Amino acid sequence: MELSNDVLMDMHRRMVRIRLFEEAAGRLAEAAKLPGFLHLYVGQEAVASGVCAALTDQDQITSTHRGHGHLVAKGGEFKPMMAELMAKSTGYNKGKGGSMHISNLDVGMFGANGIVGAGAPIAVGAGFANKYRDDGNVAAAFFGDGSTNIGAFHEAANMACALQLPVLFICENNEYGEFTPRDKTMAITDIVDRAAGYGMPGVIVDGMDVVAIHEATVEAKARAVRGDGPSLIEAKTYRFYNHHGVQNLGLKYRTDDEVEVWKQRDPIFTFEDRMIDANNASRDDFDAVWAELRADIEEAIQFAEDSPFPTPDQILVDVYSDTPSATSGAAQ
Amino acid sequence: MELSNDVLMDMHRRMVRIRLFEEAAGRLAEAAKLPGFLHLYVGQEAVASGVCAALTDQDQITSTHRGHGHLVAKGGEFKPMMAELMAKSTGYNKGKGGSMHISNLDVGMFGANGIVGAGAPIAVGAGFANKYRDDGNVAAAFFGDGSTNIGAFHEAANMACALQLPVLFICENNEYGEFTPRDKTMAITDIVDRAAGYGMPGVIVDGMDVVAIHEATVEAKARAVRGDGPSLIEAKTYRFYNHHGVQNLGLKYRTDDEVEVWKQRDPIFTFEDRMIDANNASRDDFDAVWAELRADIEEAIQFAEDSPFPTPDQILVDVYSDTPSATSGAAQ
Amino acid sequence: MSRKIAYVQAFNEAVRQEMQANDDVFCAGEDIGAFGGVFQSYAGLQKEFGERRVVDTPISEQAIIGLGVGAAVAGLRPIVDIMFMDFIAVAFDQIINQAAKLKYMFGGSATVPMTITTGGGGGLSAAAQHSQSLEALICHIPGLKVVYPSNPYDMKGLMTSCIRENNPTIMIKHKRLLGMQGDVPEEPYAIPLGKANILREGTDVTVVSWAKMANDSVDVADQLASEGISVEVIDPRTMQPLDTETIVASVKKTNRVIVVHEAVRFAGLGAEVAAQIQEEAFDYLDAPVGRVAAPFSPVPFSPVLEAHYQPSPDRITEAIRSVLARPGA
Amino acid sequence: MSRKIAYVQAFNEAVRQEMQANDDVFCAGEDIGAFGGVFQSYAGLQKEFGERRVVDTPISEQAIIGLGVGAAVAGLRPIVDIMFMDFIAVAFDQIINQAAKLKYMFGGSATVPMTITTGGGGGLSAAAQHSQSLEALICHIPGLKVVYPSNPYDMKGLMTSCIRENNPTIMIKHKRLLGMQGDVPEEPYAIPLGKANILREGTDVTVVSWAKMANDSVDVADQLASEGISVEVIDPRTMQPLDTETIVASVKKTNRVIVVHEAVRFAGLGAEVAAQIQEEAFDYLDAPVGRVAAPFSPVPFSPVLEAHYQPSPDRITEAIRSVLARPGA
Ligand SMILES: Cc1ncc(C[n+]2csc(CCOP(=O)(O)OP(=O)(O)O)c2C)c(N)n1
Ligand SMILES: Cc1ncc(C[n+]2csc(CCOP(=O)(O)OP(=O)(O)O)c2C)c(N)n1
Ligand SMILES: [Mg+2]
Ligand SMILES: [Mg+2]
Repeated sequence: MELSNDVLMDMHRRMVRIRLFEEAAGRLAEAAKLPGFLHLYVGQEAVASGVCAALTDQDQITSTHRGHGHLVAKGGEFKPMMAELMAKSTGYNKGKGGSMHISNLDVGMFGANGIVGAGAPIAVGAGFANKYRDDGNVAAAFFGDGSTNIGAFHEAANMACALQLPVLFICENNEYGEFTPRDKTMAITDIVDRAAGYGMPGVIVDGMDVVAIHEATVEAKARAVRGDGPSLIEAKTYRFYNHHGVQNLGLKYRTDDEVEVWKQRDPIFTFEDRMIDANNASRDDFDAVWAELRADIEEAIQFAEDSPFPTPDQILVDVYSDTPSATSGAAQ
Repeated sequence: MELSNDVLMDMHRRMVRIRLFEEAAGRLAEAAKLPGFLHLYVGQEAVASGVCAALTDQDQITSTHRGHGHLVAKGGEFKPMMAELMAKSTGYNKGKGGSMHISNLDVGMFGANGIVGAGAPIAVGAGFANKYRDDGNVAAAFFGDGSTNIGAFHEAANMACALQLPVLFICENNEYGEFTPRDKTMAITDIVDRAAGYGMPGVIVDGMDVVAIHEATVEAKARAVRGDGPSLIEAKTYRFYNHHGVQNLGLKYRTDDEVEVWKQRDPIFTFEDRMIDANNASRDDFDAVWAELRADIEEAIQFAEDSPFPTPDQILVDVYSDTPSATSGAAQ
Repeated sequence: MSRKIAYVQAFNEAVRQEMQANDDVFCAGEDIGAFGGVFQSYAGLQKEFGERRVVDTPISEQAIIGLGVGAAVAGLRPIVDIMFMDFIAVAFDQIINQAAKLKYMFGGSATVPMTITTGGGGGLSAAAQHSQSLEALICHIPGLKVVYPSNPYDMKGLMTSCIRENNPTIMIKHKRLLGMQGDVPEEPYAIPLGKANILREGTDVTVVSWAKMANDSVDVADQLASEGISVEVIDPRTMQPLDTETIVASVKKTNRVIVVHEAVRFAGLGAEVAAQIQEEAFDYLDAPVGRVAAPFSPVPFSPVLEAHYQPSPDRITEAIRSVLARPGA
Repeated sequence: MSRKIAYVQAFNEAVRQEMQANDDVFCAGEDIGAFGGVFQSYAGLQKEFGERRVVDTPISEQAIIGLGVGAAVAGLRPIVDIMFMDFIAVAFDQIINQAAKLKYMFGGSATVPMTITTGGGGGLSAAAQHSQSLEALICHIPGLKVVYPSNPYDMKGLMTSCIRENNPTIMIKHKRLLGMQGDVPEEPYAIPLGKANILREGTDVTVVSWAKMANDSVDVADQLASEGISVEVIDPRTMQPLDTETIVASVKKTNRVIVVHEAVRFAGLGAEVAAQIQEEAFDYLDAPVGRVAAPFSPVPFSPVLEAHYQPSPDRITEAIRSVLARPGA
């Protein structure tokens, strides 16, 4: 597959946007400016970027607790995202969802999810709608290695295959579920070994290589659009920060060496090097991208900080589609 | 593997006991003498018999909605079983469980189960206890093809493999889940394709051949006892009667031809023929077994019919281990 | 035009008519396609609408609900079936943490117009895992609406409303009412969710009851009428949101009330009804709000036990007499 | 000997001491081994007891509970952990249809001596799926016992009882109390399940409340004491079975009562408490049983919203004043 420079630079931009958003979120969390839990995507940028560059706004994705990266990659804007993390009313979710539920339907992002595995069945539903309307769209479910041990993943994978739905299963295998290494929780090494049990093709890709991920996604999408059903893509990747937050809090569950080895394979820097080596772009080109996006982030932080918190009268709004005025039993 | 005549005749006896029990239950149900639902095991006798002949009373099994066959094979007695089906106080479950929950811990039978897939995680727990006590026992989970689509099965299979527990996964693939054929609900033909996804060996056996099933079980048990973890055995089999009850109620979801072809492969009659052909037993030997067990069944039916129903004062008994005398809020 | 049809046919007709009216409506569930569902609720629909719109699914309740959630957010109007109400437990996360909360968590940007259908209630000797009345659990979850009709007319009108509703609703069919006959108009009609129905007017005591128990309560009321006791029977029909207004108005008139339901008493919906009544009509009550419900045990298999387990007309009568026995204010 | 330790340490100590005393006791759950659990509830236990007895599991809540059920029936005494209470939904079938009912369905022949531990409650801006108080759901299920301690002393004694109990129990740790310090004896001790604790005696009004809200209610009571209002605060500690006797005795003394809990009001446990009080102390009540609870919405993320969502000392105070405002009998 020959990718144009536009596509390559677009994927780079997505990765840098994620990196900058996540680093900023990490800093803000450490400054106690972000309430709640924060699961950073740093290190895994190539996966969301490579996948989402193959999708349109009409294609849907579902995500996980580690969801900002996916939303940024799908086209989410910094301002309403940062505002959401800061629990402001200008956030995508009006401050009601936060990091673990961040979503934006305009770009087809069906939500981060606080329940491991729960996004996959929802992606199956979106994929069902696509097939039902025969509109050529596909739904992609992002999920971690650990989540493939939960029932919802299994049911979703099987149902998508049984109904031959246009669904892409994207496993981000970062070798840990929270603080527990993969080999404690499964007897296999490659998640892709599960694909045959559902009757779909499975492929392992280098999760630090945005191009490899993109190519695999393009192929899987073509297959889905043809009506040949789902595929499983396993991206071998790594998160550079802690399970949640930034620091490991002194509780070591992986060695510094291991982290260091993976950091050497930083998906953004290695991509830039390859592009420069191949004379597809210059250092200056990349510096310009970083500079531009850094300014965007600063602006977004400012926007979020300046935004108001939601007011208490919003608590009962949007529970139901037509918020019940006063079902006497229900209202407080 | 060379099986002794004792083992062969023992397995035959288990099969005939199941057949007679189930046929009797079917007749009683049609005569409206059995309340509730009834899922008959007729046609699948070789599976439970071949497996359970490889197990001891200390080995545990979990079962499904189609559970009498498993309990008979594990050594359940006709009288308390028939009494349970008739909802009598002399039943194994004192009339509180019935067909769908029939159980007997003395022979290691951890219960039929009304929830598809729910038995497998419980078998994992029993297997855990075996390993914990290092007592050399194994736990076997019986389940249908359809149940491998539910999350609980997946979690159980993975956990047993991750913890390397002495658990046998016995899939009875009868090609239907209720009234829906397998190919509507999964894109694979062989359930055994799922084994690799958990990291355990899987083997397909002829589910109408008690010897083949037995041999596979002996091997899987040896592996489990050695500490090498679980195995999946897929028995290709068929149920001769309807999903529940006996008749198809005019709602055809499989052809008469298909049923007929499978009936030609009746696990008991083909076994008897082979035994006679090999001069391991005579027609008379088998006739004697049938006659003896027929008498047992009649006796059991009589016992059940003569038994009293539980009395209403039993409703609140055995909800808790020490039935609360009068927690004012809880008692009715 | 009205004619007599069964409760389950009323359900079926509501689904069929809404499917005819709107291509966005589809059904999915176990055995609902060629077979029409184990209760025949979906009979004939796959024949009429094809496999695209009436989908047989794997035994995967979590994915069945997820299918509904995802398709609903994507713009369809799914009807997804969970065979027995007891099995909602298998899909409970998708129901209470996903379907119910998604709109709110998204700050209102999504709508989840899906209907979950299921069979509830006991009386079939179906034992502990196929007989439960779990409505209290789902009524405790903000974001869901819960409907439990007591007769064919309400069934059709309420099911129609569920399908048209822009929120996740759970339609519970009582298994013992499937064959109940009643007058049902042929043309489509909707009964608004959240409006109770006064099944029988009376002045001495109010009975709040739903599904099969509502019918049993009416029978008891008829019985007691011959003794000169006038019983008002209110069927909330929708359990969430609950039409407290109608209930409280009745209690203010009768000053005495009992709640009757099949679920166990402890933390059952009767508790909420009782709590609200005493909050809103404290000064009108001449006796404590009575509750008739199941004892605190799983549903026993033996029909002999189950007959005593379920609230019987005798126990309803007794409870009515007991609240009447108290001297008035 | 007593010393001050934290609520989470009291939990940990109970587990450790029971594990020391009985080899049948083991623990299993996500990240509880090497890491000690996300709340550090299981800190140090794997180091002391090894991987055989403190087991890291896959992210498989159904199998985690099933592991407990099967091992318990096979004779062990499992402690199985569900990280956040919201996740009980994922394993709900194993909890309510298997663990809870198995003994009964088996006609009493099995015992299921297992403890499910989990973290409940809000106040951490953890949003809709990590903040819920779902005790009403599990208290509605016969066969389960449910415990929700409000302080370190109760935590140790109740957790010890849970482990020794021959029925499936659910021990809820309130996430906002984990660091709460209190006097806790070093030696093992058991507090019987089903016995309420009178946290503060009073004569004018009774407050029934548990977990974090029990502490907040005591604070409010202290506050009101300065105004000459005497508030009795009762912490049931065990939610199932509920010690109605102690509650009713108090209400018969004070004639006024409110229930305070973090869960949403509708079909929350406060409804059951209110229903029982009006049943058993009808003639003693000078005011309707008041309820202070969360509004009917999912838990909002924004701390600004959550602060108003959770019952505040102000709202508790207001509710007390409101039941006191009614003229006495
Ligand atoms: C049902 C459920 N169980 C447990 C958790 C707690 N939890 C949150 S993230 C996580 C680990 C997920 O691992 P993985 O799927 O590999 O994703 P990663 O964090 O590595 O991106 C766990 C156990 C949860 N949120 N939901
Ligand atoms: C969770 C759940 N979903 C659905 C059912 C209804 N049901 C009972 S048996 C059955 C089919 C099971 O198929 P399979 O596992 O192949 O077993 P078989 O009946 O063929 O022996 C279904 C769907 C159930 N009991 N539990
Ligand atoms: Mg991971
Ligand atoms: Mg089958």
